[in-house]
Amino acid sequence: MHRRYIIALTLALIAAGCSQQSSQTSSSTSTSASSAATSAAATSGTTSNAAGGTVIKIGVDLPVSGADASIGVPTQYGAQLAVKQANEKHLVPGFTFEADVLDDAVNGVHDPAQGAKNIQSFGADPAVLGVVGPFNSNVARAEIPLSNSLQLALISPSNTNPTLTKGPDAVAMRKDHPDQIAYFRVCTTDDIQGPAGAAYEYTKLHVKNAYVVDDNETYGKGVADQWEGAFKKLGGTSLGHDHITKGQQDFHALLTRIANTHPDIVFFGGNSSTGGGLIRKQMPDAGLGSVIYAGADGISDNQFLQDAGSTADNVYVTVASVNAAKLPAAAQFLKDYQAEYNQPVGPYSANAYTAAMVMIRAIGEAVKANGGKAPTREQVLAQLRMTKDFPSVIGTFSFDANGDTTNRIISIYEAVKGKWVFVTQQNFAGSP
Amino acid sequence: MDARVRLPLGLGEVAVWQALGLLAIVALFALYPVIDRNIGHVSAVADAGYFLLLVFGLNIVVGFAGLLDLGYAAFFAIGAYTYAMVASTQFNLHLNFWPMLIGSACVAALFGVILGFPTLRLRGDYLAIVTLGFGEIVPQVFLNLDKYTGGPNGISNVDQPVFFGHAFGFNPVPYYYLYLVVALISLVLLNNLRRSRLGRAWMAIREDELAATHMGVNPVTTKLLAFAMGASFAGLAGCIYAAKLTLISPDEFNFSVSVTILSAIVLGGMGSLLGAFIGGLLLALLNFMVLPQVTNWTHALGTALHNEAIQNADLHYIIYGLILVLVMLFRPEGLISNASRRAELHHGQPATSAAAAGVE
Amino acid sequence: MSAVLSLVGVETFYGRIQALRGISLDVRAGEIVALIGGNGAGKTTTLRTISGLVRAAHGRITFAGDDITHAMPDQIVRMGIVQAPEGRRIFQRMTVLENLELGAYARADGRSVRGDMDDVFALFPRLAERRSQKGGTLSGGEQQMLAIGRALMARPKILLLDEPSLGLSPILVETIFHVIADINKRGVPILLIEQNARKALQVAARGYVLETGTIVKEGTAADLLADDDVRKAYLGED
Amino acid sequence: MAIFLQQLINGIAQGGMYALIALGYTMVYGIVELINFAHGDVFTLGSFLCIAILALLGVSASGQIIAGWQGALIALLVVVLAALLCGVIGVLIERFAYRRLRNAPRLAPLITAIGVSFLLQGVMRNWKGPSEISFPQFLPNPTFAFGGVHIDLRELLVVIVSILMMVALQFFIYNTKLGKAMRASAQDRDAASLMGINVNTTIAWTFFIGSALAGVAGFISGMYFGTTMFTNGYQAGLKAFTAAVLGGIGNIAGAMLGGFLIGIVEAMTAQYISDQWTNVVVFSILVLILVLRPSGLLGEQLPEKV
Repeated sequence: MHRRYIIALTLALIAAGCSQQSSQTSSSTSTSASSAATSAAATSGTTSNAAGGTVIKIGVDLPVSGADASIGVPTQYGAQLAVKQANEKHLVPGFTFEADVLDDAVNGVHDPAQGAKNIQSFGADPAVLGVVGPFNSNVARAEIPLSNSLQLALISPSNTNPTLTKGPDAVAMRKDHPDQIAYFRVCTTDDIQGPAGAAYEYTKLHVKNAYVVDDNETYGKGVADQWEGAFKKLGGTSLGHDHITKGQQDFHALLTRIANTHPDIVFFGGNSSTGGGLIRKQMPDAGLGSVIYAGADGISDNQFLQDAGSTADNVYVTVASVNAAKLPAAAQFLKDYQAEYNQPVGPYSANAYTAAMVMIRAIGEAVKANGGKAPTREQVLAQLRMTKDFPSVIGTFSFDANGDTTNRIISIYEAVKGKWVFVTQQNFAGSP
Repeated sequence: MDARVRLPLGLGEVAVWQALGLLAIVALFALYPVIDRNIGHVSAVADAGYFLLLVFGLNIVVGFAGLLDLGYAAFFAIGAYTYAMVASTQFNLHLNFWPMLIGSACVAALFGVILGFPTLRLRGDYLAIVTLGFGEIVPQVFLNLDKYTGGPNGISNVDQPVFFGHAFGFNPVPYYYLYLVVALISLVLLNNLRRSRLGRAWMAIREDELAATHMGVNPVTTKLLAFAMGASFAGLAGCIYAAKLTLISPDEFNFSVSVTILSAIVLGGMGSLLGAFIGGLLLALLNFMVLPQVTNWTHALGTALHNEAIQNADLHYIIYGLILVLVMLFRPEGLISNASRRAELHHGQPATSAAAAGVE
Repeated sequence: MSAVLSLVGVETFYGRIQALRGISLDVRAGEIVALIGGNGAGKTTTLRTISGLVRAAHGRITFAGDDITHAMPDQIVRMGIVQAPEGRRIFQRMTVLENLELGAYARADGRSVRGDMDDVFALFPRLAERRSQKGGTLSGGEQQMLAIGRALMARPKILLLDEPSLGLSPILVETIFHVIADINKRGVPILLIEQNARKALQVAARGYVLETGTIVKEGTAADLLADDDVRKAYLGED
Repeated sequence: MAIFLQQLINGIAQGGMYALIALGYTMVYGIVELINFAHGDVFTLGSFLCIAILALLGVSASGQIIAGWQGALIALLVVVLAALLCGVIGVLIERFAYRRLRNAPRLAPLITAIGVSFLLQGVMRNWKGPSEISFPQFLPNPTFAFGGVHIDLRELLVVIVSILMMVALQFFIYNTKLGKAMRASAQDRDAASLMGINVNTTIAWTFFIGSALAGVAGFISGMYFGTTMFTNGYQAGLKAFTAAVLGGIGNIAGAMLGGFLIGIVEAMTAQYISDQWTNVVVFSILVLILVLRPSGLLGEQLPEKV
């Protein structure tokens, strides 16, 4: 008897699954292999302004839950604000934009496989003409081959690992369409960010002996290696270099080992979600409380401040972008953002806004070139590749042949008693 | 009255309505990508394929042979990494997918034997704990050997299959059919295996190892064959999984994967192939389709009500946990179980201890 | 004489398998009652049902006039119905002393426990020698002594003994039966299950014969010893 | 040498926490032969409860230090309340999720335990969000240095509290009536019933004590690390479970020994091998111990229960 019941139940469930899916046009159909995997809190929000016309979707793939949320959500808001304004200003007449947000964090930490699944989801939706994201470089490594194969434009607000666009790895990731890059970014790279941080800390903070720790991810290890190389070139000494494990909570043993080498500075390559704040928090326990702690943009968020608590002091970070507050062009953006979300911008909000705006502009150009009809993804990409001297809230820039921005500005911030304080910013526009 | 038909491929004799039902289910699965034109849905249902293969494989180890394995995801990882390492830019080897489908299964089977060997003397919970240990060690080793495995970034750019000149690409439909074909072959294979000499030996070991040994069953080869064959299914699943996603990372193979596979088997009904199939399908649908929707619904509800708490609510864990608890409480023997087994399991009264069962 | 313990129409199931099919029996004040029968006849199940370890699906069990059919095992012990179970079931990883202390677990009068322990040691001098040894290290006979001694520590109002002589040497069997008779002389009624039906009926006043969950014969021990069927089936005589 | 001693202190501090959690695993396994996968989450819930209780008392994560007897009193109040609440939660879990399944097939309660674990994680995730949350460190933390080795009050607290708890537990198990009832029920549940022991109540008490100890561990872990997260119980639970197995599951002293050993092995691996290999080393030890000596370091070699 119950066998029949179960078969019926199975069929009903399949049917239910289908109908739920179709009633939720913007929802994610993919999840991670992990049972515990969830698309989390802020996922799958759809921003639309009923301005009429054909709907064009801009995918947004960011980590917007868990420890990554404190940096991911303000970034998401930047992209959503651009979409909202594009609709209000009718930037592309006859078309309405929608931001389709998917979370690439699993259990609160960015996850490459989840990112890849998200891009496949976007790829499956013909209304998606481009994607803003991802946030993390290891997620980008997973997504770039996909976006290249699908010829679906991918613009990252924040990926800083240089190998994503340059060198043999980058070439390998474009294997389906080697000459038609589909991945762009609006921030500069770690081969600039790492050395810029090292130079600041070596010359301005007068530290000579460093201990380097990283989370062994594309971004974390990459920026740590860049920083360490530059630091040594300047004359500094690297006392050691260790990798930590994602999900680790106890760093006392590692910090005791570090303390035994008596460093002036501990550099962490990684994110707050992979342990950046916890290490700082436990440093005093090992007698490293007065040692300078430095990192890059991965820990330049509120989650770091919260995790580190009272030890969020004497910490220096670099951010691979301008401080929008210092740019006249960004004043209106900052005001609009504040009005919309009632909170200050995150370090990459302006970048995401810019990434979405660049995308919208390219779509607009493609529509024009297509005689007012909805363009193909290839047509959008063709326009993106031609982006030149685009005036944006983070300065005027072009995309080079690799998809990198010509805008190479590094900002430096310091955590002072639990708050990020802008210190300085440097333009490396001339560097290779 | 009850007309019966004999199914082909040794699937046995069933009532007509059951045969028709089976046919309808197979037809539904075969036609699904035609019925549902949404590529995203097809992709999600295709992903249920690798999960089903994993359930089938673990069912050999846990269901047939009664060896409690809490680290089965390790073999899934081994299968996926095997293919990813030899068919990607990692070492610039680009071995063909089809032979590697068998190759990954063989490598996983080999590791099934290697990891199974030290556990031969162990029983019950001890075996479970050792396998749990392996399940923790294997992904961690993949994570740490970053020179070969890409570390936490995993291996991207994994080659996709090409079938007689037709590239699978990122279209989920061919993967869907690949899973369907492999799963159907597996089902027929397992069904025959269960009633083979080896299958009977597994069940004899499961019921009473000592008695089985006296009856001439060699426990060493019987158990190792269970580990090897179980692992080979995980190898198959890992290979297709890596090819479909074009990327693998060590996080994909953690304890919760092992646990979800195991709960599918227990939920379906231990030792029953139909149970494993139904349990696997239900949990796959639950985890890949239904529960992710719940998050979207609560989010939408929260947005509509302007309630941030509801908007950020994540009921996935809670609902999933509740389902596991409630099903076990009310059907501890699983959804599908034969009558004799049920009778045997329901004797327990509040004051009777496990030892009392030995009295009857 | 009225019954201290009485079972009326007790039926017990393990799952769908019926182990007891309507058992009715009495144990009266001061007497030893033997329950004999083959393997799987339901002897142990009868004792387990009385002790509340399994529930009777039908029927009624009363003790000194109180209905205990639905009482919990610990309540039943507190009322004075104490069982030394089959296979001794002593606590292997606890000392002889601790085992005896646990025997007195349900008693409220903590002060007299020490004295009772001395009584047990007087009854079984071997246990006194091994008082701080772990239960698991005792020999089979010593374990049986401990099991009985432990039951006595509860100051039973009725004692249920399940196969006390199983697996013991002939000399030890003699000892155990002496002790059983001895305990009974102090006024404790005993319900005794024995493979060794002859011995059991020799010490008992009355007996019941159990077959496949039903009582097929009852009577005085002497009558049963003389019964042809009983002699054939349980006393090994042709 | 100083560095070795320093790492030893780190290991003992971390190990003390594992040991406290391991006690719950080992007690529950001893009495109902269930790997209580939800136990690690009860530990995390303990940290969460402490944060909530502290908030009620007006102590937030802002970094205020409450010195002297006031601080000590608050700490005591919080730890006692958290332990009681965790204990009650443990009893409820046993009552509603496990008791019905005491005689069911072995895998059923295991799956239920995993279900409860997901449920607790889900509740904590929705309660405090899915990221690291701060644990108020309201006690002063003076450091004592001697001979190049330093130990701070928090580390000292972890070690003292865990050892105190274990000594108390050991005393309780061997010298009280309830403790003896627990040991008896663990060895033979039916025989225990025949002694007049209420086995259900005894099992409930076992869950209460085990979970309360997890609550204490939740407090000292929060004090020690300063943060917690809803998923922490998973790793900590696995390590603690490893500790219980290492010491000999079902054995109280073994769980303590195992906990300290695992903590020390972790610290030494981080110092002398590499931080990223600690998990592999710990779980390899688990596998080796079980394969070579399944009864653990202190467990008695008894015939296997089938």
